[in-house]
Amino acid sequence: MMDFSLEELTVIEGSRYIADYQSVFAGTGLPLLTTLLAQKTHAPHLCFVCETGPISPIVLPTPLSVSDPRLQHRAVRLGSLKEVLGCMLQRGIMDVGFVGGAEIDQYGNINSTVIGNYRRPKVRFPGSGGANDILSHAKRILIITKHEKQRFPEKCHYITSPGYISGADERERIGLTSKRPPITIITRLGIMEINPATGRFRISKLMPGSSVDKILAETGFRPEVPDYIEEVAPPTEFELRVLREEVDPHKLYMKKV
Amino acid sequence: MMDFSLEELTVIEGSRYIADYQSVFAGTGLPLLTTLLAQKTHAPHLCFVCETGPISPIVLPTPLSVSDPRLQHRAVRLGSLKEVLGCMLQRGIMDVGFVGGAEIDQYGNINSTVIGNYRRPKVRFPGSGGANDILSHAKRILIITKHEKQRFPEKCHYITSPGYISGADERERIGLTSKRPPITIITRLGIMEINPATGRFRISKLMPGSSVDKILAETGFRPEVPDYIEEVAPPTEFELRVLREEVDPHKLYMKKV
Amino acid sequence: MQEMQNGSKLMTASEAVKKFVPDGALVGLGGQNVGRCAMAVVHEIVRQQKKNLTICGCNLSINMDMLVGAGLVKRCEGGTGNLEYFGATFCFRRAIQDGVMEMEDYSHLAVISRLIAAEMGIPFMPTKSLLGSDMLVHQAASTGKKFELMDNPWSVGDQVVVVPALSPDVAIIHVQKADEMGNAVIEGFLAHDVELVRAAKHTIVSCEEVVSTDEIRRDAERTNIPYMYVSAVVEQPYGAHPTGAYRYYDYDADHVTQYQKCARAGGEDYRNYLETYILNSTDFYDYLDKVGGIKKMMSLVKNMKTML
Amino acid sequence: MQEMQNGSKLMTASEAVKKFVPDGALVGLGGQNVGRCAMAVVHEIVRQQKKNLTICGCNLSINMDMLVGAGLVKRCEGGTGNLEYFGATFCFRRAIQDGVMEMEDYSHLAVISRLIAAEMGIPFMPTKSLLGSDMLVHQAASTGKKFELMDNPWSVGDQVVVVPALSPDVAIIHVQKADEMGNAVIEGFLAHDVELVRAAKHTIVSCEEVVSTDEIRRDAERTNIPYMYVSAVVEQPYGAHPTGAYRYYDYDADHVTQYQKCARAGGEDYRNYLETYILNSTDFYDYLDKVGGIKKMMSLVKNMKTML
Repeated sequence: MMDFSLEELTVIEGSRYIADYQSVFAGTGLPLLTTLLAQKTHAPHLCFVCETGPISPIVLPTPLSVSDPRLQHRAVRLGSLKEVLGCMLQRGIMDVGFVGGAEIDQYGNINSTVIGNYRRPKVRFPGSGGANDILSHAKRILIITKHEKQRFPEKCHYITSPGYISGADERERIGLTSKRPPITIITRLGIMEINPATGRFRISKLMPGSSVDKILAETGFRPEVPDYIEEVAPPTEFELRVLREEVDPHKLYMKKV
Repeated sequence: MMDFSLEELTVIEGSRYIADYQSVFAGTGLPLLTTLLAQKTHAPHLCFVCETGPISPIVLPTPLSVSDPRLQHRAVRLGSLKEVLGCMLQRGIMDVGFVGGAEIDQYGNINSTVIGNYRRPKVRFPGSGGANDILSHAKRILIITKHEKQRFPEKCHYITSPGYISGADERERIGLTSKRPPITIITRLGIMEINPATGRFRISKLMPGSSVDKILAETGFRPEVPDYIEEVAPPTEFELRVLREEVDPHKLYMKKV
Repeated sequence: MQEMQNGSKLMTASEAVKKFVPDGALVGLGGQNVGRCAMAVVHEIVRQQKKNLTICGCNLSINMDMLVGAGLVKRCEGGTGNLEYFGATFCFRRAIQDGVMEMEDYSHLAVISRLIAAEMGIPFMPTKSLLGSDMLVHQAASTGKKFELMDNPWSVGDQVVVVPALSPDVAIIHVQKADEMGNAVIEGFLAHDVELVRAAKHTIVSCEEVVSTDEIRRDAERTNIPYMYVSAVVEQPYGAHPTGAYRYYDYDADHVTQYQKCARAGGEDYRNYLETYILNSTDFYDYLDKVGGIKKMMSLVKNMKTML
Repeated sequence: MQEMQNGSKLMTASEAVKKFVPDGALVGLGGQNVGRCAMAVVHEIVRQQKKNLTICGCNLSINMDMLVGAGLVKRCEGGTGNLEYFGATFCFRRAIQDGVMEMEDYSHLAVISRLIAAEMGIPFMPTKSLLGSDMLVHQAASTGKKFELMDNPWSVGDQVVVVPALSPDVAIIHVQKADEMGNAVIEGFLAHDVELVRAAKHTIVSCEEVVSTDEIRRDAERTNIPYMYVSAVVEQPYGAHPTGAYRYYDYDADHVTQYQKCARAGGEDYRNYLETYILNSTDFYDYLDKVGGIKKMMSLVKNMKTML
């Protein structure tokens, strides 16, 4: 068995949720690493787009920003926010979108705006950016994040980006473009996915060394727990080598999970 | 006194309604010649735009179409219909727009669509094109046309493009961008302009050899007739020379008025 | 939306029309007047006799007129049928006057607004055009809700028109350069082509030349249409003839005039035109030979070069 | 809208700010994160202490944070304040938490939609974003009607949000090339800059280099912004520093990190930053010398060249 860190496995597992030929909207950091890993392993034809405008760039290591020249390198089109957020995402042709957030609740709603009163918040976060647009319109949502109790409350203090809001049918009822997108959270403890029947998260996989109890202890809401939960497959040698040598050669992100 | 044709004088007189630094929307034919004449005489900095997308081209003689490469030559921007019709015209920054039409009524409404039943017309014309957009949004309208009785009915069979509709305040009432644009018709018989107090045409100038009676005889509606009507100033030698040698050197249009 | 196939989308015009232009399709046409109309693909639609088409666009030109003249169009939806200096679109005019084809009229900006709604994935788009015009009074028999008047919530008494998204089943455009993935570069005016393509469910791009994806990637700001909107790439030099392609060749005023003569006359004359130039041509190269071959094309290229 | 002055619009950043950025202005900022922010003009606003500004845009970055840190901003309206890898926009965060500045939140697409409404001359624009989010529940104290829910007239039960046009008093962007008329060429990503400029009442364009209008006319497809939208052209090499300009120079990660350290600390540290680098600099060249001069700039240029 190879040596690998759980940080590495979150990115490797994340990449497995991306299929070849899909369009993928990702910012920098782990989402970008995950996307690039998928592209360099099993999804060579995926179309990576970045909100500032680059479409299908040949990314150079390692971008620190969506405005980074490393993300613009050899794109087939250097376009605009309107083209990416409007003419792809809202248009309904974005297969996968990555988001993160300070709070993610049991329905997959995300808070990246404030804790406390909106007009005089206790803590101010960056705001939506494109996250609300991704949650509203992408066909599938991926979230790679730390597993901390306060990050997973029963209910977000503020909904920046709508998951299933308060139930399985809510997205459809209020008119969102993507009706029932799979939403998947990947952490060092395990994988949680929205149960389409309830609109709530359920545990779907355990990371090595984790357990349902560990997840429940570190999760503020109570995820659904199915009878059978499989374990996340360990990295292949190929996945690990590509991640370490090609995707994040300078270790700018992998230490940070 | 120089020799000149009335066709030539309509274009020369038309050019006098364009001031330097104005943005001018024109198709091909006499409107283009008029615009280019203004540019090459007293309005060197006017910004000519063409609906297909060219902005401020250095026009080569003689374009036969708004898609003509001669209209695209050395433009500062080769853009799109959206940019010209949306981001300039509807945006409210187009100073002058040229239109024509099969019928022009007493309120400056224009028909370029049908005579007869809309669904089974007696005569089908080309349709609006950008004309409805020009009449709706340009700050000033110029029309150079033949002077024929059936072209100037009391009421158009179909309003493709709104003039003052049925009175001075109608444009404002229905919410058009440009509230009270001057509308000027230039023909071989004379000039008629909208009276802003009534929204109806009144005769403002006579062409050489014309008279109020001649205009009334050739006009289907009854234009207002003020007490004093000046005569259109004859061409200067400079205007004539530029028109003949630079603007329409191959006489592709001047014979057609 | 079409797959994000990264592989080659290169095919012949015949294959592209077979695959992406079914009978009854809502077809969006790019180009304008005598510039950059996708004539090679239009010829193929005539040869394959695709029926009951609805044609949409801003300016509908010789490309539309030919499909109408061939009896393939039940309805047009757009801003104008018009060839300017070269006259009316005569088949279009006749078909409407004879009651064999419908036209639904919008202004050019209203059509653009409808395409923007579709490309942005929203159901409608506001405009301040059309107000006070009879385009809000009359409509074709088969049109459903053509528009809606709405109050501006930010200004009491201010009214706007909203027009519905227009999403063609297939957009057909001609460009100067494309790669085999479908990335496309337009030179000269854009007209409504970019919005049309992003609004459509599929797009056939014909091009003067196929370039490498490397070349596209070296100058990515110039890519007007990225590949995910494109279903088929057809390489056809002079593929816009008798209309022109900026920087490549001028339009062929002689042939446009010849077409217009036949279209104006209609009947036998027009059928002869269709048979001689389209139905009895094996492909667009065959047509190009008939309209003057290399000598003629070189003269159009030369005309263009003197203008650059 | 500004005059269609065809003559030279070249001026210094100081003149441009004096002329087009009054106290209380609604200022739209172009660029994003560490790319193509108009820092030279922002410095000048700080030096001239323009007050009570409202800043709008999609991603509001170090350009916004500096104006907030200098105490010049009463309100922001946009999608996010964020420097990604380099952390939060700390002055922005502190000002909101301390209640000395308002933020009105939209998603990036909602901001773009508002700019499209303004550039198109329509009062509002529909979007399917924001639905189900608290951006439709909470708003800043000084905001009027933030949005309206509307039924889609073409589909019973389908709801859309409409957001109002956003027309800044002045847009401030940095580009690679412009001519003295104001025609501007952007290289690399466009972010929201083109819509922002067309939506604004005036625009200040700073550029890496002024090129001749002849050069613009030779490659007119590359002009992103034609001159009629531009009021002032400021030539300032490295004018985006410490953010980057594609094909010209990389961003300066060291200086961004240094700025962030001061911004995070706030108080004395931040005042020192403003004094050292902006208030006590005579102009942007003076600042460039202080942050490393030619040697530093050449290293950023070299970094960029290895990536082309």
